[in-house]
Amino acid sequence: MSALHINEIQKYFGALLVLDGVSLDIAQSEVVAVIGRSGSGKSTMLRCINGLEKIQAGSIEVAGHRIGPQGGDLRSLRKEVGMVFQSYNLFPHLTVLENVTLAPKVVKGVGREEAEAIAHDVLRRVGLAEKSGAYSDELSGGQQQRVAIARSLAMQPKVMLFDEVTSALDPELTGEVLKTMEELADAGMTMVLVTHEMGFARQVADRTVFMHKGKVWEQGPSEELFSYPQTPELRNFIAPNLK
Amino acid sequence: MAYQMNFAPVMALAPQLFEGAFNTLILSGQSIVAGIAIGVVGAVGRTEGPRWLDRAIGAYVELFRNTPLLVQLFLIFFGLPYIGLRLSANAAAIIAVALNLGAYSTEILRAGLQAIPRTQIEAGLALGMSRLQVVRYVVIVPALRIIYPALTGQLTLTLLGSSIASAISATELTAAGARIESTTFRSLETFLCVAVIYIAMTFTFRFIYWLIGLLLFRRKAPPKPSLIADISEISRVGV
Amino acid sequence: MIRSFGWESVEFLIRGAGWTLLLSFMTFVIGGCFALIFALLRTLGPKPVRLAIAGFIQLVQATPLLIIVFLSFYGLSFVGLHFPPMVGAGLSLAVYTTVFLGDIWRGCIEAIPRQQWEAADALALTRMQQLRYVILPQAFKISLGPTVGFMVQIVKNTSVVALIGFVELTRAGQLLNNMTFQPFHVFLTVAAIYFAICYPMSFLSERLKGNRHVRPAH
Amino acid sequence: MNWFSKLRSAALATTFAVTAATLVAVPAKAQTLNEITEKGKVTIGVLTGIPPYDTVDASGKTAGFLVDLANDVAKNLGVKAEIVPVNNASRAAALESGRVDMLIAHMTATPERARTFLMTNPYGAYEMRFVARKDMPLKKLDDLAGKRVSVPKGSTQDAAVSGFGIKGLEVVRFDDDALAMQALISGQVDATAAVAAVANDVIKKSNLADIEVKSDVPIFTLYWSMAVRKNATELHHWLNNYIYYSEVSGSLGTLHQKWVGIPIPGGKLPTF
Repeated sequence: MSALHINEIQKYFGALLVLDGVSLDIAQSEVVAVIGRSGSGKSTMLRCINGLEKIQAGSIEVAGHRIGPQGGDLRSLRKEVGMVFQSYNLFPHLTVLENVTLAPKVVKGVGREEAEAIAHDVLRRVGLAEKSGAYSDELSGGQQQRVAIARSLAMQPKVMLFDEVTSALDPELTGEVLKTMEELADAGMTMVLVTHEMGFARQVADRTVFMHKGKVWEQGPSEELFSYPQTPELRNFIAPNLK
Repeated sequence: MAYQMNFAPVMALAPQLFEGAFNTLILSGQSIVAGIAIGVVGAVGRTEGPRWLDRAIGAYVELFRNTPLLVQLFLIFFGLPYIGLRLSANAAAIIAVALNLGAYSTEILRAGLQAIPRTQIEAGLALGMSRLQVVRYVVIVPALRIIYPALTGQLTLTLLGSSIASAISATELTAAGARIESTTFRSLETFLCVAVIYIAMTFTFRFIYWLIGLLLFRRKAPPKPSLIADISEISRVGV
Repeated sequence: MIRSFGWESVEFLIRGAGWTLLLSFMTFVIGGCFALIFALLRTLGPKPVRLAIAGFIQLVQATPLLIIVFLSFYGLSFVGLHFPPMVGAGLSLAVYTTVFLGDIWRGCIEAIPRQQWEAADALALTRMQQLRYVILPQAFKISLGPTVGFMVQIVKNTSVVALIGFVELTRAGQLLNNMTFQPFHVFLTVAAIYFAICYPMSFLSERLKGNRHVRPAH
Repeated sequence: MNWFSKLRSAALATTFAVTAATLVAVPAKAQTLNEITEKGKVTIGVLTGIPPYDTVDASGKTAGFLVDLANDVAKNLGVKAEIVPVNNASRAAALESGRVDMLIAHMTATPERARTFLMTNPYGAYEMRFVARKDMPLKKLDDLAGKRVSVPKGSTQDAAVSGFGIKGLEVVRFDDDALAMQALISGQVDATAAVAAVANDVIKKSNLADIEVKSDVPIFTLYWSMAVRKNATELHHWLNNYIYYSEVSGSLGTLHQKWVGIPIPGGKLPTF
């Protein structure tokens, strides 16, 4: 059974077609990396999956919820689909602990003690157990991004979406975030990650999808895709990255 | 009983209203020129001048921003004669409104000067420009762009605030309205007409500010014509 | 009866200042409630509502306060609503407060980066929950400085209700001057009292601006 | 995180209170004697802030000729008086909008004003005089040529002085009588056209030795009327009757003497 099924979706920004009939099937516990040039539609696709962007045609089924051009039950969908952003988007007026416990308490109605127990657990998993009282402006970028991951994890999602989560980080800080993600992948989380980290995609993702001009241009098991790119566009794209 | 509007008696005296509107423009125009001049001197004095000057200008700014314009007007018009300085009503009104605007514009312009990053100035100096050239080519336009909404908002408030001058002089728009109201007793009609003229003047000015902004900043999207666009400037605006 | 400027006069003015404060407080509370509604509707409401509110704000902001107070105070009477002067004055000033404070608070809400809404959205918070737990607390902190700054404007601007027969500090000063004809003493004292009320607020407003943990979007 | 619900309930409570106040505050405008009697009170707009006609004590309470007169009107109507202070700028609106049932506010009945309101027979009068420095010669109106004269804005003094057609005379208008007088005292104008009783009171109380009321140029005596809304004819009749009776019974004169210190100027009050 697939955890995420994208069926022929189309997305316009005004008159501009940014997703042109994208289809994708992702299995339980599969880790899929999405690569491509900026403007290829990869981030937009990710945002469509949890309804931050509306689609104009096609459908998406994720964790048992369906979205179509008419929308869908986004509320219950998002309870089971976590998302991590490039710019972390921690809530600056809340402490780390409050950031992580907010959604479980408010959305799921979990009691304070239980929510905090969950929070401490996920914070330990991202290696930030000791930072629970800090505010986001007291943390490094890498730490903030790990808190953002913990914040999503606290909702115990079935699928996690990562939108270029290391792009805003200094190179020396990307490692800690990638390590956290790798641990998540090892633990069996279903993950879709839009990334520029080719090495990481190759090493951690089960499958890599190359998007170009709003379409899934080429896809396959990561190792194979990177070693034997079939289309000239993908070859052009990965060539400088391999140096 | 539904109230019967009757604009005819007011319309008969409409020329007085237009004369008043014209005088409002003259009064606020003079105050604006003087007030902005005070603001430029004040802002430069506060940022570039010695510490005592900064303090002195700061005191002036706080005194004028923390008391009502009407009281300032009374003090200047009725109070100053007691220390031998006698002013005509119009002169007192212009001075009071100008000093008030000067206090606010000092702070607005100062905020603009401080908002330009040091690096921009250093980059200009590094290119061999003189300090004056740096100000002329590097600082002014971006600084003005930042404070443009607050500054034009303040100018609008000045135009509207000049209505306070009706308490001592009888030549501007609100005063003309009060006179007509006193003669005809058609109060609602009179003040509705006065309001419409103020609104027309304000909107005309906003349009002019918008055009100037367009020319000055050569952008498709000039600063918002709203009175308060940039929240960091909000508390600097007032009368 | 007061004949010349003395201690009794100061007492008279301080009493007037008391009314100024009470009226300012009332104005702030009534205007603040409507301002919040305006700010929320203008950022989140349906388009016709947003446009209507924006239009109303533009109109009121283009009219001198004196005229606004006059039209709203007597306008209420014209449509058959009669209030005690205190309430009437408070409501008239509240019209002015609503449009300015509404605009300020809208600015504060809009200053919260769009990504904050998105992040909360992605966590499955409802629109109201996003507002309540994520957006408003941040907007509130940003708004503190400008709001206190605007309260200074309210205090100063209550002076226009002298027009509708309400004796607050400025009107008290005028009455006192009518009795004593010592304008320099009278209005200097009036100015000093205003300053004593307003300056601490201005100071606080500046202090509140550099608030921790919240940064407006650029 | 309780503040949100607190805020919501505060907003709700305010809305409720405002609505309630609206509902409570509705019945105010009375047109007929019956309506006034039923309401149990009459709302009267009274001009304040002009000594010696009225005074304000340290607590802000107003008393004076007009206030006493208003209370007497209410007493004769058999109801309670509610006094609403008004000024030159707000008195017409207060009556027109129904905030008050009548005005006792130093208003001269001009034909133009009478198109808007019903004006009663006069209940009092003032002598308008020029007030200036003692060393300024003022024997005839033409002595004012090229001078600056202050008047209360929109008052009958304003209309009169503007209407004299004196060459080069500049009329400077102020919000009220006191500010017009103030302008003379602080030297912004050469003369002011003032109510003689007011000017004399100011000169006496403030010891203004160098200022005097010029008596060689009598301007005129103007009479004050009360005003009611156009369709309140019954009330208008009643007030005329009241004014007639208080004049002949002497109570009006006594009241004037008590506050202003002189009899009502101009002798017998006219009727129209």
